[in-house]
Amino acid sequence: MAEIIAAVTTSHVPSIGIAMDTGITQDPYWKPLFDGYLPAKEFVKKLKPDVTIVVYNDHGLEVFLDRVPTFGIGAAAQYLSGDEGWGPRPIPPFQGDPDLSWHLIEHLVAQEFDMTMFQEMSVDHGFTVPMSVFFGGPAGEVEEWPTRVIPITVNTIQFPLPMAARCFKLGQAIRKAVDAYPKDTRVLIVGTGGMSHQLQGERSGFMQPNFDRMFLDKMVTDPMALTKIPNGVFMKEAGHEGAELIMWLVARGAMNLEVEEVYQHYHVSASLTAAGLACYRNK
Amino acid sequence: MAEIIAAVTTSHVPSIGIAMDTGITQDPYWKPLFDGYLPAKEFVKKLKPDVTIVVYNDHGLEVFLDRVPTFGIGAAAQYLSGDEGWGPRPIPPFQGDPDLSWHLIEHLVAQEFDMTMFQEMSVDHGFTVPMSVFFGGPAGEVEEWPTRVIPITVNTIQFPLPMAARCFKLGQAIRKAVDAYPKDTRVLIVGTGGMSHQLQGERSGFMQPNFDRMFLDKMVTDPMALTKIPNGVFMKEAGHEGAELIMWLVARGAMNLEVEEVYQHYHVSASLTAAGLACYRNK
Amino acid sequence: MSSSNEENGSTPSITERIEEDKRLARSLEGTYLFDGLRSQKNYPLNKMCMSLTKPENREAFAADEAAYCDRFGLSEESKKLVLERDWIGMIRSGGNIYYVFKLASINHVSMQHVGAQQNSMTLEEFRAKLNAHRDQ
Amino acid sequence: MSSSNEENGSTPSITERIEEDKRLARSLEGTYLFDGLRSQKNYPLNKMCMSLTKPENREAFAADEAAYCDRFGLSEESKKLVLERDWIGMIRSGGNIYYVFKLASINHVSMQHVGAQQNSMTLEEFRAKLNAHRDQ
Ligand SMILES: [Fe+3]
Ligand SMILES: [Fe+3]
Repeated sequence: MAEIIAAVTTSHVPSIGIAMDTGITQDPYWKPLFDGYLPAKEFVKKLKPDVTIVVYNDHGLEVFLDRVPTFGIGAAAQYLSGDEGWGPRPIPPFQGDPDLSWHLIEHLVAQEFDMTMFQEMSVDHGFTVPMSVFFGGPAGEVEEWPTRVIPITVNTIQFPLPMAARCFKLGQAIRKAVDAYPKDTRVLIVGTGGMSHQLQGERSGFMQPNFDRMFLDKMVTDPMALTKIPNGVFMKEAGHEGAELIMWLVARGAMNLEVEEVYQHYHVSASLTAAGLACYRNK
Repeated sequence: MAEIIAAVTTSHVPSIGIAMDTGITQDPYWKPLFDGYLPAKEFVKKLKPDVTIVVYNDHGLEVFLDRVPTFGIGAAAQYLSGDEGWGPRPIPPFQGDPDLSWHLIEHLVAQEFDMTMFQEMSVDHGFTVPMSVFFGGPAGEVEEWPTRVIPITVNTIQFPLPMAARCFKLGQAIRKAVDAYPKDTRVLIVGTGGMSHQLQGERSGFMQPNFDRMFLDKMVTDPMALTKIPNGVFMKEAGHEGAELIMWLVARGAMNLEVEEVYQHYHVSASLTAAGLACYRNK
Repeated sequence: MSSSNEENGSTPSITERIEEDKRLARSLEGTYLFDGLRSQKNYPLNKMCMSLTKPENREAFAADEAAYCDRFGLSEESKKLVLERDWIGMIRSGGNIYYVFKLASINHVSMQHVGAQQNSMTLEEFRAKLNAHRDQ
Repeated sequence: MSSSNEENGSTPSITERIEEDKRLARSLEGTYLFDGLRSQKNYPLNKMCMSLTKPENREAFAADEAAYCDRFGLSEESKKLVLERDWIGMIRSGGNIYYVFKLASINHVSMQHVGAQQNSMTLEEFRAKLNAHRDQ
């Protein structure tokens, strides 16, 4: 039987990908961030997941405002790094797992999640940067991905966003679906986005480490409290784009109510974003 | 305050639209069907809805298999009849109601429906044929639509389809959202698709009037029983494409549990499809 | 480790419900459940058919049907089904009736004709079968 | 007639919750809640920016920026904002940062630069503001 073996969460920023792809991760600006990633890489390496479910938001690569899905899920055999305006990242293709994807789709729809099913899909920095962070070599470089992947998208591009509580429940539903998968498959779930940041408007550059640290604490001690935060409050406390933190709650929902935080790293800032990372396993 | 004033439901078939557009509705093959539509037209004419919510399935006009939303909702200012392969139907454009659309989107997402939001959208026979049936002149022809419209799509193109119970709940959520809309807006809801028919495979041409009549009865007397029908059973009893009946349950969910059937018409067959139609108002 | 956040009892029931539903749908003779498996089966055929909703694509298709099919990566077998307008063959190969029907539409071939051919009947026989339901 | 199928009590609470959330989000200074209203506000600008994810479109844009904007139906005012790379002007006019940032990317203008201009700061001042958070 399949099993969710751990959850890992991280911020994502295009420039983290660019730093890895251009080999400047040991520059003074980037070194503290990338050094902080190393224990997480070790943790993930030992886990050896067969499949990694990456819960992220598309930033306008696949999704335009003509058609915005609240929740999407990939069922493709392969996912390529897409062109966000500066060309695709020079990384290997990601291999999908259509069989598990369709199993998840059937089980999520049966649990009353109104998914949009993607059979063709390229992935942006919200997906590729976390993959490099957790599965890349010391500087993020990678020759071949050691895991199959399934992308799950959450709308954070246009309000209304799904509520934090709905995201947590999506995680619970993913957990049930994985538990019901008959193959012996070890699944890692990644929640990516946040932490506090605002890119748009005169408030751009807004960050609030106190809120981020509270969020990191409650991820372990009281995740249900986080599910009660309205999206407007996320925007106030974590910035207009900081509402991406709802993706962490999908990953959290897929775990037991009691988890152990294996590792945590927090760094201000990467570009305009407070960069947080954490690794969890079930208690 | 806004209000859902009635629900009407009908089958849709491309050739019904073609019959109207080519002026052959009084030919012997079509006359019984179109004569049966007249009392429904009268009913709708007296209702004078400001807005008509049309719950239908896209048949591969806007939706390809690369990206299939379980539930979609339009927020456009205008919707045009699309080209399904034989050119767009020669009918006027439909005017949208973006303000009510966004209100519905906000309220449906808040009620944990994971909608896909469409700001550009053309509509196919699943939408245009029912509009002609209910709002057209005696033969379906129309000079100007007397109502604004909001399309809501339900996936019936690729399994898994949303369950009948989920569709009914979507109707309930639409009802709550309309009830909460502050403007004085009279809303008609249309559920379209079915009745029994199968287009694909050696079983094409399958129809089962007994099942359709049971369905028509229970729409009034016991809609909750209909929400318990699994989609595989719909396919067995009503044909692979007969599962479109789940759209009737969205419209039904938007009404009181007790309704009065104002009118019903059932005709076998229009092309390959058993053609049913009904008009309901709240008791 | 394997116990879920919520009551665990519902997991098997959802699985059973899904499996029972698929088993039933797949057991229907002359029916090709269009689920994820089938949706992957002949994706290029469906994509080619979908493209025919644009007039310029219909023109390109009419100008050289085989070459147009090649552009979408159809297998030789699928291309033959298209060129021969073998409707039941296309459905069996993974075609979705809604996309495949666009191919019929561009030649103004009716759904009744497509239905008759899938049933290996003449149009008259198929229409008689449809009308027979009036007695039910 | 107006009573709902389910308990009616939750209707006002959902409405209140939504309205309170929007009121809060709209009250944030220097923040432009990207909701349905704003999504309709400058749709052509966002659509033009979205198109820049394709290299051939970036070339066409570079060849004649104004003509390219016209193809997407941008207003004269929006076109001016694009030609002048007026980031805060684009956001105010209804631009979504994720699409607008693609316009920055094609010239390798960093998000920090875009942020500085939105704050009417030099890049150095803006970086100092970002780094100040390290003390928190
Ligand atoms: Fe992001
Ligand atoms: Fe239909």
